[in-house]
Amino acid sequence: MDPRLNIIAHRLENVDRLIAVSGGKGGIGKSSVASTLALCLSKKNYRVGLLDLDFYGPSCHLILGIKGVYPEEERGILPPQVYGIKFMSIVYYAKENPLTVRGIDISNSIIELLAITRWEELDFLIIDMPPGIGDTTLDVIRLLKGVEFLVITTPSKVVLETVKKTLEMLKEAHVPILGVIENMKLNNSSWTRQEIETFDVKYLGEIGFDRSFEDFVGDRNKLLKSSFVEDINKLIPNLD
Amino acid sequence: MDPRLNIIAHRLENVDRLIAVSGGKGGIGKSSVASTLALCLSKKNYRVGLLDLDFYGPSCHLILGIKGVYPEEERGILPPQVYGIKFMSIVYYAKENPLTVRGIDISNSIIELLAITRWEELDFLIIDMPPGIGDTTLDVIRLLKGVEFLVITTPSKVVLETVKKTLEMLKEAHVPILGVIENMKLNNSSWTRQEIETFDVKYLGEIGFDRSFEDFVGDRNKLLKSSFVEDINKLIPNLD
Amino acid sequence: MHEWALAEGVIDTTVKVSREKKLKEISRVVITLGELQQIDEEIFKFALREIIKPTSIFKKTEFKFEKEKAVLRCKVCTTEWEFGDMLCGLDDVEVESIHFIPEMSHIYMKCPGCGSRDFEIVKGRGVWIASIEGME
Amino acid sequence: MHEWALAEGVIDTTVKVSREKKLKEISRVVITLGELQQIDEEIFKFALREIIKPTSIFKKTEFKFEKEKAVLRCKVCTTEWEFGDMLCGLDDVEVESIHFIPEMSHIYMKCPGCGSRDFEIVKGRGVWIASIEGME
Ligand SMILES: Nc1ncnc2c1ncn2[C@@H]1O[C@H](COP(=O)(O)OP(=O)(O)O)[C@@H](O)[C@H]1O
Ligand SMILES: Nc1ncnc2c1ncn2[C@@H]1O[C@H](COP(=O)(O)OP(=O)(O)O)[C@@H](O)[C@H]1O
Ligand SMILES: [Mg+2]
Ligand SMILES: [Mg+2]
Ligand SMILES: [Mg+2]
Ligand SMILES: [Mg+2]
Ligand code: NI
Ligand code: NI
Ligand SMILES: [Zn+2]
Ligand SMILES: [Zn+2]
Repeated sequence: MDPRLNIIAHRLENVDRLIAVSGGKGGIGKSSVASTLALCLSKKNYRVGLLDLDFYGPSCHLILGIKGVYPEEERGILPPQVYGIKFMSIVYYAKENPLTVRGIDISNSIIELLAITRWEELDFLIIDMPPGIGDTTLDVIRLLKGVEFLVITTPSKVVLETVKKTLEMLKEAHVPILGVIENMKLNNSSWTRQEIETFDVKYLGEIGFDRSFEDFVGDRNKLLKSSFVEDINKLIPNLD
Repeated sequence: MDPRLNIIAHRLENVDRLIAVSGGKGGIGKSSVASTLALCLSKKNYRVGLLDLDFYGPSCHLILGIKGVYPEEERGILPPQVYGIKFMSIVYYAKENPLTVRGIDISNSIIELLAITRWEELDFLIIDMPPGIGDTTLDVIRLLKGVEFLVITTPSKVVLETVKKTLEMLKEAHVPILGVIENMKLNNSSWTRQEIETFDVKYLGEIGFDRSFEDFVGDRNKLLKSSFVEDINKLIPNLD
Repeated sequence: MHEWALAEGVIDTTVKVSREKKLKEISRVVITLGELQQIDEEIFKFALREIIKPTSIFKKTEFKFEKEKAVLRCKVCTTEWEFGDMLCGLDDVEVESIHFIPEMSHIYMKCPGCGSRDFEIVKGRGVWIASIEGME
Repeated sequence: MHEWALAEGVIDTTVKVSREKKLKEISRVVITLGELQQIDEEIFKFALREIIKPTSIFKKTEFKFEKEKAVLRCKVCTTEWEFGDMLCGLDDVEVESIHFIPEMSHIYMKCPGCGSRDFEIVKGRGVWIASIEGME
């Protein structure tokens, strides 16, 4: 018997809301939204955790400019608090190295991390998901009871086709879907909104394409003044 | 003993060049480049195959507008030829459904597909890779002897950080890297080129951000007139 | 007749093993046919016979087939079930997809305990070489 | 002392099993400690004792530990090797990363046969409950 599976629910029992930022597709802004959302919620004085589960391409620490911190070891591990956010990422252990592992190892690493991390009391735990709907998505669904999915898309047809697969999969598994955010919006087309609504999923709103977003990456103070953050702040009331 | 592993090399013995279009990161244009590259090579009268190995988000059929075809069953399976391209994708079997499977199942599906697909004589087999460096990447490296990697990146810092991990992993495994293409270029910054060259990897050139690319998706004739195709054609001589 | 391609895999692997072990004759190859892939034993035997024709090490080879029931186990609720019990619920196109790529079963089947598609193929997936015997 | 968190997992799982099987007393729990994770048996035992204090079903429980060597197998060339043989080549930071997340071994180890990092952890990964015995 695996002693880890059973303890995971206890580790999260004092977390009010678990939000997995997903979409199935890569490069749609999952990490940008997850990181910025955590930052904005923390600014609003919520108790926030951020868990980066993209083990092949961890990005949250890059976007928020987090470095030089490491979890404390105390009856498990305590995520360091940065900008008011309890931050957990595989980079603590993998450093800058590529993780040359298969799905089964990803799954085992996630289970280990969830079993030993003590989040304590949180209003929100934001989980940055990798692309795909493989081991990480399946483990989050089976192990994190009560998790809600926040799905990101872009105005692209190619992207939406994959995002739809994720929505279908989540609906079929009866996983709560908070709704869909349309990121990198360049014009006023309502095509994505219509497509999403025929899916009977809530369209939460949009985030404009922010040409200067990349310049703000790694600098929390600049990020906080970006139009990206402005857009995220407008969306937060829709998350209820 | 697995009877499939040993036959894969024979299935590919008459394929001159195996090119895996990769990058580790999602949404950087791997599928766009792979599909368009196959199209351009076929236009130049090369014998070309295109294998979509992104099983969670197969996209090549969407980009090229391929539908209504299915492999023929003859001592294995023969990929249908579309626009002169022998095209193989999991969509023949999964249809429009999400594939709710783990890495081990992805690995087994890929091995099966490689074992039964008869490519016959080809000058190029272009392989569209999924994001990440997990099961698919590891299987392509271990099973497709002689495979060369064509790595895509964008001008983004966040993207390059993950792409670098892929480059490191490939170099360390002594897998030939054809070079790096910088996609979605918006300005003239030479930052990416410099970063790539410090890595001792060839910078093959750039593809501009093509605002109308999405309008051409699914329409081969329009695609062929796009600036994206123009840029790809300029890069082809660098692939030698 | 995509069975042919897998039969080639069996022959090819056997030839490779015969070289490694310096076997001059192959007396027996035991092949497991996992239920999930729904391989036709007669077609498979026919393909094997056709493929080996020119190769001398197979002159006296017996090909023995063992069928293995397909067992699936749910990763969420640990329920185990057999593919055979579900087969009647699948249409021809679905069975054919699974015949080509057994993992496609995840699209067309769910755990009978909890409805999840997150299950493992414990055994009975497809074609497997259980053993190769021969003389030096 | 991150061992504590895993010890909680053992106790929690045992309590769950005792409820499911309606056990009033747990007589023995056999715990496998896989070599890869480098768990300190004394620390683990201490943590177990501390955690169970208030719980009556553990009054007479014997915790038995079994160490399991870590075996790795290369997916490329099938070479098998033991973690122990490589341990001396690793520095403290590397061993600590593996101690927290055993899969980090893929970063710090390669197949001794072919140099690949594409290997499986066949056994000896980490903490595992081999058996739970008790009385109704
Ligand atoms: N609204 C936006 N405007 C401009 N660039 C964006 C926006 N959202 C994301 N990006 C950029 O897109 C790329 C992918 O974003 P990322 O958050 O890493 O996506 P994912 O996590 O889905 O792979 C990054 O280069 C990021 O800077
Ligand atoms: N050069 C480009 N100009 C404009 N859009 C592009 C360009 N390359 C790719 N895209 C768009 O970017 C998105 C991701 O491309 P895709 O090829 O699916 O990436 P990947 O396969 O790496 O996930 C798609 O919406 C595609 O239309
Ligand atoms: Mg609460
Ligand atoms: Mg990301
Ligand atoms: Mg040739
Ligand atoms: Mg793609
Ligand atoms: Ni067939
Ligand atoms: Ni410890
Ligand atoms: Zn189930
Ligand atoms: Zn090896």
